[in-house]
Amino acid sequence: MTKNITLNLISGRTIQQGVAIESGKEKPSYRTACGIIEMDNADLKALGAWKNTNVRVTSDHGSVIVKAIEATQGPHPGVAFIPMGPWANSIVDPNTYSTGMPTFKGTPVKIEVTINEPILLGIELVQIQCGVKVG
Amino acid sequence: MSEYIIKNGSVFDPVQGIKGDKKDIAIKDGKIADKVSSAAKVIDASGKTVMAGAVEIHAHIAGPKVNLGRIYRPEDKLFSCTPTKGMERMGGGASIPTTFKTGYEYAKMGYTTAMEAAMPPMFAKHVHEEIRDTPIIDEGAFPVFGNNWFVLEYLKNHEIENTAAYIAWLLRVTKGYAVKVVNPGGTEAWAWGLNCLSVNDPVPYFDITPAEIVKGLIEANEYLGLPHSVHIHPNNLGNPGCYETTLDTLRLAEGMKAKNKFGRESVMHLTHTQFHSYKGTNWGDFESGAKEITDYVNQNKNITIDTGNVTLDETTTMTADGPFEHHLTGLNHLKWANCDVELETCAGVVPYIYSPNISVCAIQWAIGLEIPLMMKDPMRCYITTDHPNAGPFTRYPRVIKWLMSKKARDTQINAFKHKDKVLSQTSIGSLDKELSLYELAQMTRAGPAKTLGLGHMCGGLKPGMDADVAVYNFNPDKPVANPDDIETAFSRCAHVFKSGVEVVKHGEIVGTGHKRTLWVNVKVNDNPQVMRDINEKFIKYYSMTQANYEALGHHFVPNPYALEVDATHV
Amino acid sequence: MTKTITDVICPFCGTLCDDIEVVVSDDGKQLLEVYNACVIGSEKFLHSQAKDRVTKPRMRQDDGTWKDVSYDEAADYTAQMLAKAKKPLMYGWSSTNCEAQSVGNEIAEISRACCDNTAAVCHGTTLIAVQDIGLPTCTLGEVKNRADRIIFWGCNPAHAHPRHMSRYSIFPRGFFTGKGQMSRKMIVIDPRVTDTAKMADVHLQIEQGKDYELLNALRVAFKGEWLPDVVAGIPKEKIREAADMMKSGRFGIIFFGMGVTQSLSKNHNIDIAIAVTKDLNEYTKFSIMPMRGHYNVTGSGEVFAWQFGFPYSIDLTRGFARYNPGDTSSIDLLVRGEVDAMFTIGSDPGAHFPISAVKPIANMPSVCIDPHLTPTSGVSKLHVPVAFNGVETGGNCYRMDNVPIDCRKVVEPPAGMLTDEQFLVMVRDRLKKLKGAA
Amino acid sequence: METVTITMKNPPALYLEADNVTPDVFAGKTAAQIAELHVHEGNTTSTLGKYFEVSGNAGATVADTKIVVKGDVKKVKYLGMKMSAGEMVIEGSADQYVGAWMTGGKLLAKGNVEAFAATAMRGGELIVEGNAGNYLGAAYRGDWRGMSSGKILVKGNAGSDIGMYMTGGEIVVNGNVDVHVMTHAEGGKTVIKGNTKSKLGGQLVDGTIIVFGNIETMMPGYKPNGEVELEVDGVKALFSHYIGDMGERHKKKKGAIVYGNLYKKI
Repeated sequence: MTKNITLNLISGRTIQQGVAIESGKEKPSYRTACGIIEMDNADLKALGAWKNTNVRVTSDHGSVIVKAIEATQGPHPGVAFIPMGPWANSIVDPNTYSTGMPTFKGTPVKIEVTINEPILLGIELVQIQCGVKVG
Repeated sequence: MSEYIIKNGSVFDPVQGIKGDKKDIAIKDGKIADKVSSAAKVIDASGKTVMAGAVEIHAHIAGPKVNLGRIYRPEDKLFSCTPTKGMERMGGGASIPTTFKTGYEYAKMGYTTAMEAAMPPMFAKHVHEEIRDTPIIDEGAFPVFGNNWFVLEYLKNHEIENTAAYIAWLLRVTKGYAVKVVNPGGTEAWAWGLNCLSVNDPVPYFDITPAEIVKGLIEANEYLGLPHSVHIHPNNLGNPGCYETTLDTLRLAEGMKAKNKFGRESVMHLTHTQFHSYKGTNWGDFESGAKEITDYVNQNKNITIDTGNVTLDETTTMTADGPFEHHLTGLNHLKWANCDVELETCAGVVPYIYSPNISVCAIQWAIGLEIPLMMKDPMRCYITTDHPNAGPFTRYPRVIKWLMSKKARDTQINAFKHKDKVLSQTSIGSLDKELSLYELAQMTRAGPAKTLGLGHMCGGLKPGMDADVAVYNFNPDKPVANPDDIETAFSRCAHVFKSGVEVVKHGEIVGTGHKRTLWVNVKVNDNPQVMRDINEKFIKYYSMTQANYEALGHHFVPNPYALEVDATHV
Repeated sequence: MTKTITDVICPFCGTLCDDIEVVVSDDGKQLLEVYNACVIGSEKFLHSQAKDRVTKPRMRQDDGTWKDVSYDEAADYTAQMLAKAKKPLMYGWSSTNCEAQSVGNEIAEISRACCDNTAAVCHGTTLIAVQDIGLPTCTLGEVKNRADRIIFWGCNPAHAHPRHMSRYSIFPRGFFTGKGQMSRKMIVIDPRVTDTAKMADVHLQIEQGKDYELLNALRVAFKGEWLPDVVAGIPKEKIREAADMMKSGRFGIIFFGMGVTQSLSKNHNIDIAIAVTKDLNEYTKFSIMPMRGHYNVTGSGEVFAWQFGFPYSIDLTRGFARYNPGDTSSIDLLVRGEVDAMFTIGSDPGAHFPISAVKPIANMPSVCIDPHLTPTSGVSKLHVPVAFNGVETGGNCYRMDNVPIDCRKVVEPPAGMLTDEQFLVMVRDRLKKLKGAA
Repeated sequence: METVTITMKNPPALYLEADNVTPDVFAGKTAAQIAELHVHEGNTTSTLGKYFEVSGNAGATVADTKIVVKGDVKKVKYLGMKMSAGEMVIEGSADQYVGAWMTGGKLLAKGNVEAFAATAMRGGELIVEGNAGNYLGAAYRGDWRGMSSGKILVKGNAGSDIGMYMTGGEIVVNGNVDVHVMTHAEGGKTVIKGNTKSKLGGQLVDGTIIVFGNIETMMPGYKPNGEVELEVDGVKALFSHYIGDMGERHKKKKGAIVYGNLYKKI
């Protein structure tokens, strides 16, 4: 059985995300900025993952491949961070509690190492999940 | 443009002294004319009342605090939104209607000009965007000056010329209409959580008093010769005993004379007088000070007032008197919004329910009616609800009913839970006066137009004036069977013309007219010091650049009408 | 020769910096350099110059390829889609100007659509809270001139509003704050040690999702009442210390962001933060301000409010305006299957909605009006590229503190490209004909 | 009492707004007249009869009218909205706003109801045999006048934000509830027989919350105040008593501060 770890996922802005969305969401730089998960060193260790390893992040709401990197704004053991974007939104809790606002912060996720699975580009990630043919 | 002739109506026009005579009113090229050709469309007004379009001198109908009211009160619109209908866009809102509804409602009641009473200069673009989206009625907006850092610094040293140059600059960049003063000094004090409750309370840091601010602004206003006088909401609004502060404020105008080419005679306009006419020391012994205030105003011809009538509705209070709104939320515990505006002003918003079952509210209602009934010169007293503070402007027909019918007032008094208290704390029960239609026309047309410096344009039916005309389904020759008929008649006009265009027919919107934004363009001598001060304040203290401050262009003021003032003579 | 344009407004975030300088070519067609902007703002200006930019409307084909169409054809498709739909959703509006928003509202009114802006996934819950309890706030210049207590709650301006701290909140020297940063105490509440938190005098590293409890504890601390030993992971002594620090200032402000609007309790987090602010006004002067994201999301709320009476999540289907997030809000409408056509402008729900709210978009008639290629354009049937607002066209916008600032046009758009407003006017006029309106 | 039965025969493609389905609107009408009443699907308006089979005539008065709603009405909103008297039975599950703004009468939903049921209820009785959604018995957005009177019984679970801005009346939930109970309330009582999560009684000015099961996280504004024996719904038990919200304003009665009360069964 693959080793996995359960963390509390939050998403949010980063300056790299801001630059990337303005330079083009079709570009690999968007993936570099947002197709990542920031994890605390202790959690990386517990998972047995090296820095910059591809991982699968799974919640009750979906699953996505991103690159695990060391927390840039830590320490925050128990908390994982994916910059806002389609990667995070593949797995966040859409429950709005009838307020209109999904629960973008505070989704329990399971993380497991998947070194060989590719991280998709932003637009194709959404297209594939929506069943739209990638042009 | 179409010609019209409104035939056989009972005409009430204080400008020409017409008191209900059967007269024909001719409309040509957007103006009232002596005569029109035989091609003119005939409007039969027999058995109807004809007046000039009404002029609203003080209402909060456009801008940031009004919209904050809309944003934060969805419940004000619950089950009250109306669909697109004919020419009308969707509308909604009871105490703070949407811009479209605001324009339609005013027009349907025969109003053709309205003044937004408090424009935060930094938000001028917002005010103008809303004015643009308020159909039909001509509108102007009063920028607030009473807590502005430039004004405080200049007037600390009594620099009238510099104050005047700054006023001229600000009116130009904000496309403003007049000098508005709200709780002078008190709103700046509120930026530190403090207030100025008397005209002599020092303003923190600025080393000036409200009295000095008000006097200095009147001097600067007359130095420039602006169309409107200084328009003031004094310190200490809404507190028992506040009438003394009001009298202190009114006395600041003593000996001052109006200087302008617009025919205005007053130097100070006291707004929503009802809120400033309270005697007593607390809410328990609260009583009317309407007699004291109107006695003073009756004797001093350089002062005009508006009423601020309480309409006994659930409404939304909003004012640049920030500390007052904070005080109010402490009393009724309803949601409190406040916005302090850098270097300039502040605004607060709190919902309020004027319940007929609460004695204070009922007394406020009585005071609002005592004031116009006690005023000897209707040309110096104008009907307002300080919309939406004392009630929504859509209640004007009801206020008119109360003013025109003692019977209607008595019916309301008898319906109060604390009727005895109303009768003991006010003199409303002993006032028999019933307003005539001529007096109504003075209080809602000729009077406010004159005080706004618009007497040459609107508020009357003299040939050459703008063809703003309202025809009411009200026959002055017949006795009023039921006072409610007055309210019905003034709620929905038979016809309304705005600048010669028919905008309302049988109570429905049939045209959107030729809406204008009124503003005052003052030429002053070059004043390098003031220009340098403005430049410095933007560099050091404003959060936006000077180049981005001005409300410029078609988007904000698509159809401007500037009243030109030349103050370079001095 | 090049030309320098000053006082340019940055169309990225709600900070709406208006001191940008842009160097353009003599013919006004090329944007060469950008000064004073943050790295994101610079990128926004410079990316408009990208050579690979899409300049023509395109229809997505079944095989995933795109076919260029004219603006006329695009407007026809859009108008017909809106005319046919029983309940179209018109979403976005936050990255366009108030002029375009106004035309959009006319379209929504004629087609009886649901209209919503990006507050839906940003500060919509703030608006709900403001509706419940009010909002004591101020303009950003007040903060610069007076504030000596700055609280950043669940926001990270170092990343999301990069020039906020230097222009308004932490560093500037104002009228009563001559010592700049030295005059101010900074408190940050965040579950991570963010780059903003690293600068703070006090950082409360709160347990995620427990903001409501911590804010409640602060209110209790103001009153000196009993507190449990630890609240939201913070010891009570530290809570009392923070409470005292807030009370002891002369002018304080709480800035808050999506850390609270999007976490459990949502509107209630803001509601009680506003209650905290209201409480503090019994001791000193305090304000609170949402860190609005898109540069004109605030403007969209303003225009909606004065035209329809509500700031977002408006349902016009019955011919009059209704509002109730949870029912009329975009995410709920999409996830619940309430709408049958999707019109997106000036935003990217494809990237910023949970995937379960994006999937329905791909399965209904859809139009995406956006200068960029985005996940939304990628799943929409029609993509209409337009000029960059704030770069290639001007127009009024509202800063996070509701201050209106008129954006500037600095360069010409590529030949033949329309602005949002121009395209919307085409759609509106067609729709009027289809619906037989005047 | 006369009974009108409406049975869904053509479910809507989107959602249906049926605010005319109330005893108030039906009263005095024949089945044929009722079938002509308006319903709305998106921006289209059509008749009740297009979607429902209508049988039986209404009573002469509202109080004499009973409505039975049959078939799949999971995508029908506003059933029983603003009803003031009479009776209504929804045989299955319904969408949002069931009994919203109701002022009287008896409304029974045998299945589940979605969010905003009994919004700003002023009287009458709502019984939900299944689960209720969020904002049960809560105020409309921006309004400080929530449920003021009447009774709500949910036999299953309820969602978040129940009883927000409640000022009176009673809500009983036999199952569990989600976050936020009686936020901002100034009166009224909520009884939860199952478990609760967190944020109970936040910003509560006055009112009573009684919990039989767990409270995952207690609000820090609730101060322990000993133990009391209470009788709730005929069950006598020992409860821990808390007063709060200590951070919120409270009214005074005879000089003493009146706090809200939270009881948790021991």
